[in-house]
Amino acid sequence: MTFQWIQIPYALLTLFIILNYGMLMTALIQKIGARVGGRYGIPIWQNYIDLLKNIALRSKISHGVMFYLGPVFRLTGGIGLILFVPTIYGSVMHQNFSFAGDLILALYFVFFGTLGMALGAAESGHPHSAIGVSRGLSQVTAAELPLALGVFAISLQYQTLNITDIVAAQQGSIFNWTLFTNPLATVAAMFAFVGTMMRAPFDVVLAPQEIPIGPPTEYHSSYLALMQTNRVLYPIAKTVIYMNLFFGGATSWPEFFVKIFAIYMVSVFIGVVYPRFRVEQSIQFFLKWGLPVGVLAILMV
Amino acid sequence: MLPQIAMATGFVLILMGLYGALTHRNILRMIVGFTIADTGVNVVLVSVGYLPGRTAPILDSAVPVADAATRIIDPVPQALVLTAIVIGLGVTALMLAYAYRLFRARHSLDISNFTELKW
Amino acid sequence: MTSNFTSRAAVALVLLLLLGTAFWSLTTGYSADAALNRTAEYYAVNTPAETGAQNVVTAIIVTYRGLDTLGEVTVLFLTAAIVALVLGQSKAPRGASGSGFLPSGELLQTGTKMLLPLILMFGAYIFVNGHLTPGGGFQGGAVLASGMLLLLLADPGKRFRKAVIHRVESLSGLFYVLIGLAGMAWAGGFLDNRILPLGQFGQILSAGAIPLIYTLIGLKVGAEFSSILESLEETEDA
Amino acid sequence: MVSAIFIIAVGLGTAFLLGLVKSDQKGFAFTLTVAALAVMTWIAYDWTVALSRGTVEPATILTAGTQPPFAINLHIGLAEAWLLTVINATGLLAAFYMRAALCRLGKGAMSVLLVMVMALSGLVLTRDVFNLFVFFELIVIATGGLVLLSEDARAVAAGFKYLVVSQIVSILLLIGIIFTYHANGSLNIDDIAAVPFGLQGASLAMFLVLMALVLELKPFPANGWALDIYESAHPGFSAIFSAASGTAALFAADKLVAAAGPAWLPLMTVIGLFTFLGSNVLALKQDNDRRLLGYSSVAQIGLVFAIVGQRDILGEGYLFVAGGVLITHAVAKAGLYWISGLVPGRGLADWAILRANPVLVFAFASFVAMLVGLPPFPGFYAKWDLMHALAGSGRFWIMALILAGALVEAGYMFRFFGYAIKRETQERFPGFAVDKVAVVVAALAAGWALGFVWGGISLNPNLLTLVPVLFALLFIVLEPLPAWVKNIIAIVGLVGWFWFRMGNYDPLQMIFAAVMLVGGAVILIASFYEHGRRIGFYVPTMLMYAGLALLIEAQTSFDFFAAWEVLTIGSYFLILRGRMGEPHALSYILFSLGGAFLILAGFALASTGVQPFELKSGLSAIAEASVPAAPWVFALLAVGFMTKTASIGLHIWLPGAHAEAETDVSPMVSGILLKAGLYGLFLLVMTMGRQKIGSIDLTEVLVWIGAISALLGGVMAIFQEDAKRLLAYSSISQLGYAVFGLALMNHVGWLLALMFVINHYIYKSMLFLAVGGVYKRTGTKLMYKMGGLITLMPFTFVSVLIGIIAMSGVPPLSGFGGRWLFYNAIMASDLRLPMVLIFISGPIGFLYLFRLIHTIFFGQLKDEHRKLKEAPVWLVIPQMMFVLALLAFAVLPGMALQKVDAYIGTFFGDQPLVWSGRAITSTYGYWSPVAVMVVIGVIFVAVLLLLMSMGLNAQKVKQFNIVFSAERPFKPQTTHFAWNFFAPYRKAVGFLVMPLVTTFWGAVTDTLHSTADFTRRLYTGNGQTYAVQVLVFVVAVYLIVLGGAQ
Amino acid sequence: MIALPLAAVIGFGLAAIAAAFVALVTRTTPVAVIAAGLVSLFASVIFLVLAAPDVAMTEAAIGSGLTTFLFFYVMGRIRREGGNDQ
Repeated sequence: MTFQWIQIPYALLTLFIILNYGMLMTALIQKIGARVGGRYGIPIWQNYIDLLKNIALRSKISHGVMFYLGPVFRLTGGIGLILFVPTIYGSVMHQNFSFAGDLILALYFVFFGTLGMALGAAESGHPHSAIGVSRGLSQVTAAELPLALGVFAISLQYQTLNITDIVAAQQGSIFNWTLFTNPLATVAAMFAFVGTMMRAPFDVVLAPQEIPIGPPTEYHSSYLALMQTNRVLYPIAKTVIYMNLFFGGATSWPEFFVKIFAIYMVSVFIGVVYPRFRVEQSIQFFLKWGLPVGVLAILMV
Repeated sequence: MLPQIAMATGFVLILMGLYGALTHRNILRMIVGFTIADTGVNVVLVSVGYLPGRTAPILDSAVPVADAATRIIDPVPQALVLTAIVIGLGVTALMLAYAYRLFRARHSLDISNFTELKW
Repeated sequence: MTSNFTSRAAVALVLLLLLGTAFWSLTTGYSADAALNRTAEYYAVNTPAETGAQNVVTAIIVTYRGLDTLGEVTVLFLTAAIVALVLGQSKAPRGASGSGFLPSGELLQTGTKMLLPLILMFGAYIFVNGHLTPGGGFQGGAVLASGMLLLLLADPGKRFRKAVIHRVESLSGLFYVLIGLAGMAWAGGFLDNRILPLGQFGQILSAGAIPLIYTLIGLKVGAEFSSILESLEETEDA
Repeated sequence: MVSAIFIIAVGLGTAFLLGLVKSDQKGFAFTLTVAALAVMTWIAYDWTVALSRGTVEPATILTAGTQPPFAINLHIGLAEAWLLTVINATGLLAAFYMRAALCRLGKGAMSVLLVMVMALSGLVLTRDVFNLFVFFELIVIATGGLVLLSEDARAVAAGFKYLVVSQIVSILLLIGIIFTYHANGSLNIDDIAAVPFGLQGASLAMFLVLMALVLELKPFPANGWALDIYESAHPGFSAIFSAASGTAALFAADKLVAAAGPAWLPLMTVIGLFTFLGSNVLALKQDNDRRLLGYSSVAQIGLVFAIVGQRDILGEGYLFVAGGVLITHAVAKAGLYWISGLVPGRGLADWAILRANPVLVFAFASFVAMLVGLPPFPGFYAKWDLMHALAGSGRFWIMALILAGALVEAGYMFRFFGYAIKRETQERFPGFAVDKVAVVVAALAAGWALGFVWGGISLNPNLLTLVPVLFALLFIVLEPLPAWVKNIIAIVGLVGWFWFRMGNYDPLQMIFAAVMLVGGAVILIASFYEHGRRIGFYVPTMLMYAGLALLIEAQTSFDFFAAWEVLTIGSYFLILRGRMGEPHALSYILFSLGGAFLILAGFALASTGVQPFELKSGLSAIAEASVPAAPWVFALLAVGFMTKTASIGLHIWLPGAHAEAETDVSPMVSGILLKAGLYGLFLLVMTMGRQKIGSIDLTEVLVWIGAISALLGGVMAIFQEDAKRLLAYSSISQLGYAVFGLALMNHVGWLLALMFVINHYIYKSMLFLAVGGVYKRTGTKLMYKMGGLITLMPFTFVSVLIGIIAMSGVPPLSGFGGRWLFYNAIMASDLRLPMVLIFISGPIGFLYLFRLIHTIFFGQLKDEHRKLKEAPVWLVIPQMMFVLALLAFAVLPGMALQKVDAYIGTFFGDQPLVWSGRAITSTYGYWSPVAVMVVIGVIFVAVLLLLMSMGLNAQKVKQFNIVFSAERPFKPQTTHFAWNFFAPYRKAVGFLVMPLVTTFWGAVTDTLHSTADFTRRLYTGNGQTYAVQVLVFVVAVYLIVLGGAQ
Repeated sequence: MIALPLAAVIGFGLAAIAAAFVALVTRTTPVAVIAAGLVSLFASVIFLVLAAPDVAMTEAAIGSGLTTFLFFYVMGRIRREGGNDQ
């Protein structure tokens, strides 16, 4: 796998598709949520409107260089994550830049955006940003743990760290999915998935009620636009990884859309069912439930 | 038999002297104890050199030179004891001088009063 | 007596009893030799020829084990020096002198004057004859010192002898060492008495340097004892 | 040659001669005394030189012209000559030192001194057992006299107690002598030796003789009298009492032990060890300097006596070993007592006054090093040989006890030294008497000279001829120069040595050498910020680097161990320089020495008596031969090395040591020093591979230790408020990773460890320098007191930023390479559970690093910091170099690692990584650093351009321009969220940081201390009690021997 | 029949021990000192019996003579300075 220039337009195409899909899907999910709650909800293109509106805003302040770069880090993280992971199995077009690194690269690159965002928010000097970051980091470190174990388990299972190879191994039948060949690893990973999607019960980090001015609201106008873009890209980028590792990947765009939607809905459902955790509760939750499952997954391989 | 009895006497003196030195709190009495013990040591030493039925190691008319090896007792312990006696006196004198100094320091001769240095 | 004392006594008693068992085994295990051991036999056989001394003990003390004796003399020297140091640092109060247990009376003073020369001569006799008869430098020295003692008892105020004593003390010691070294130069080794002719066995002037050494020892010992006694006697006004 | 008897004759003759000198001619008397002592010393020295060179044969000196045993004879051989030199030189120097006191007391005191020295010489020379007694009594009496030189009124009581005990001793000795004579027919020691005594029958006589001599050695616990003398006597005399008397008494005992026969050796060993351990433990509780030194003296003599007990196995090396310890002790202890005479107060902290004179501090340090047996002093070589001999004969318990005792001794001696360097004293500086200082300096010079001589005699290389060590010592001479000049010389030296030796390094050595030497030079650039002369910095620093340089090139076990000790010493003094460094330096040196002792034990065990062995082949040989000891060797060495890598359990020294160190020292001790342990572990696993004790694979234990260190180090780092402590704990964690990688025992694991060597050096040095710079400016290390410094200290910020990205393993910087290798390594390993811990610790690293950057550079700027400037330029320059290095290493890891990779392949016979172009492919995955960097760079730039295209019109506002709970806050202090930053984490996993390890080690030291405090009540100060103790000792030993013999 | 030397040794030995006992138990120091001197004196007789005239002389002169005097001198000084040497 080496680099060819043609991969750049291909990658951009992937990016374009996912961006639009993300815009629509997140709006759709919001709308579903509203409908379930008996409200009408936003229009399906609402995200586009928000984005354009924010880009168009002219008033803009900066607290400093890192503040300015925060959203850039954030979005780079999201885009990079998408591009380091092959999107559609078997498609030459949508292998993206996965030649640059394997599963490990993807897993660690997750932190790139988080770190940048945290740094940017920190420079705003607002104590609530700091509190948010502190909570977020605390929680995410615990939440990522089962994922790491799950990933390790399946890497052992498939004896590779190459995502494409892992997907390849799951082809043929639905029962070849990791979900069925290694349910423990999948469960463990799903703990992490739920925990890092910033949805209830693990959304105290954003804490819309308790802390009215968290990192997202300190940012505004085009900063916010970048972050919004990331907010639709990033969850999908992550879900792609889960899809590839545990749910057989996708061989075509329709399969991709369906699987992503389905996996994404898992976190939505859980968020509806459970009340919110405090941060230390969620840490303990992951250590108490996620960790043992992960450990079992490793030992069972 | 003779040397054993002398020796036993010496040992008893040593033990008695030591007992005095270890139990009397008066410094002078401790020193007395040591002199008794020293005397006991000397008795033991001399008794070791004694060979029954022989005479003092002086080769005068009574002991012809040629017979010396069969007639005299072992002279070596005697020589040692002479030295030991003098040394004992030296140490005793020194201890007495110390006793006086200690007395001057505290107007007491009780050994248990001189325990500033400890632990 | 306090209970502390009695407990100490008990401990001491037990200890000494244990020590006593060790001594007991030494005593019961002891059997006198039937013959002289080789060291003693050597002395018995060779003393006359090698040292010319009649008194084997003297021969041993002055020559064979001369280094011991030198050390022994040094012990006295040290003691005298230290006693002087100890008492020199803490002089007795003025006016208080004498042993304090014997009154110095007329009788004593007169007696001393008469006895002193005799005592000194007796002492000298003992150490000069050390190689022939029992006795020697130490005993003679002690006798000399007893003369000194008498003198002190009789007249505690007298001080003039101090310098003499010290000179005798030093010179006799020094000569002793020098004779020892002379033995290295002119005879078989340190403190060898054969730097002087052995002479006629049994005579006063025989046995090489033994009489000389014993004389020095006698003087030295006498001086040291006297010095110690004098230091004890000394008072603030000295 | 002048006959040795002239030592006696001159001493005695002069003593007598002094009587003729007039009492008021004190100056003349003193001159005479000194002249006599000088002549005596010269005679002894002359013999020593001649005998050492072999130009004369050992001589027997007859007295009375008669052959032994019929007359007393003396003997002078090499041992005697050495000891005579020590004794007489001590006497000579002590005379100078005590000049005032001697003149005050007059010629009598001078005679006593002369006789004392003479008698000590006689004790050494004589071969006659009764003559021995005579000299003993002379010594006793002379001691009784010299004690009076003290101005301390309590000395009189001490002297009396001494006399009481001596009386008992001489009674025992005389009885013993006479019965020995009876049994043997001779008083000559050689004759007695010809017919060895068993432990039975006639042995009681010999027992008494030996016990008397042993009692003169002040065996624990029958030694209260000796300590009272040490405490109260004139320090000049204490020097004699310790250095000369102890030495002579020991030699006397040795003579008779040799004569008594081998059956007695175990008893002597036990008594010696008991004394060594007991006295050292008791010394822990001493707060009087002289008494402490007294305990140490007693202990050291005990040690030598224990060595005497090993003479059956030491063979030809006996004199080298016993003499090495004995003479070193004599010099050091004399020196210390002489120093104590310069110190006006008697508390340990009063020695702080020495700081007024760097020479004295150097002397103090040297003496402590001598006592503890550190290189380059004779004790070091002796210790080495001794341990090998013990190991060769299977006397492991003795090894263990000696090392334990030595560690305790190191504990209180270094604590003492730490007090002197760091504490304040109430005493006013008195000005040091030049002549007394000169005496101390003479002892100092003697100590170093002895080191040189012993190194020369040793089978092993002489440390004082090794270029790096000499280079380090050169800085002693250079001390008067300004710091910057010395700094240049130091940097040139480091780089030059590296350049010079580069050709000899294999790839592994190359990596370590680059990090340690070149890396060291880079850190030294930061040292330019210091002004003045910076006395006492460069010697230890360069000593540490010398040790490191030697460590890398060590060929034999000895080279390695010596280098290890050298670097330990250097780094100790370096750490001690830190502001609050005292307790941490102490725990550092204790753990390090403990580790060093384990290494020594390991080497000794591995050598099976033949030493030194070629390090690599030797260790592989015993591993291949499956020698039963092999796993134990592995375990000992591994634990030893892990004291330096500060693996969990052995880590408690590290946080304080690193945090309190000076700004440029922290990176040295963290970035560089820790790697020494890693290097050791590398050698260990490379040569010995997997070792098993029972069914436990030791490398698996190491994996666990590494993993736990990585986790707990990280967790503890999270909760630190002190920035440097945070970094320090992070080092524990990072080194845990490295140990883990190493212990995985596969190719990638080792590569991982090596990568950590490089990475950790770079980012930890950088971060420490950055934080140090901030500390310089803000005056605090507490992060919550900082905040918002990003605009004021932009360069520092950049280096911290790059540092934390690199360290947390976020792509694209080099830390990710480590993580990638890590996954590949664990994939190849069978162990699974420890991985879990490592997984947890990964993100945790992210937490504390974020906290570091956040609370220092972000958030609200404090009012008092508004005018801060960027860190000093000399601190920034190396940081920027590190930034560049990190970026370069991120792009081109192959540069450094490819060769090493091939090298490691030779061990495993595999080549799991394929280096094609700029991509690395493993069995499991692949990684293309350049591609990653380019992709991320392009995306980043694109997004940035996008943002900028949406308007460059952002209005710059102050950080404080925020709204907070619908109010504008008015104080930045209340608005900086920094303290207890990860509160939720503490609530959730705080139980992990319970200080169990600290509690454990605390309990160990507390137990020792309370034992000491309880036991020392034995020494009631009552002379009679002491006498009873002496008898109890004799009787107890008698009963034990009796029991043992039946 | 007990030989004369043996009887002498036993007799003087017992005497010495008795004197030593006195020295230990007496309440007054001077008595103790004198008793110790007696011990020496008896010992010197034993030496004579044991064919050691040199030793006997020395013990008599030094052990029982000089030593006793030394004691008395020191005791004298102490007493004069107000001490109670008992």
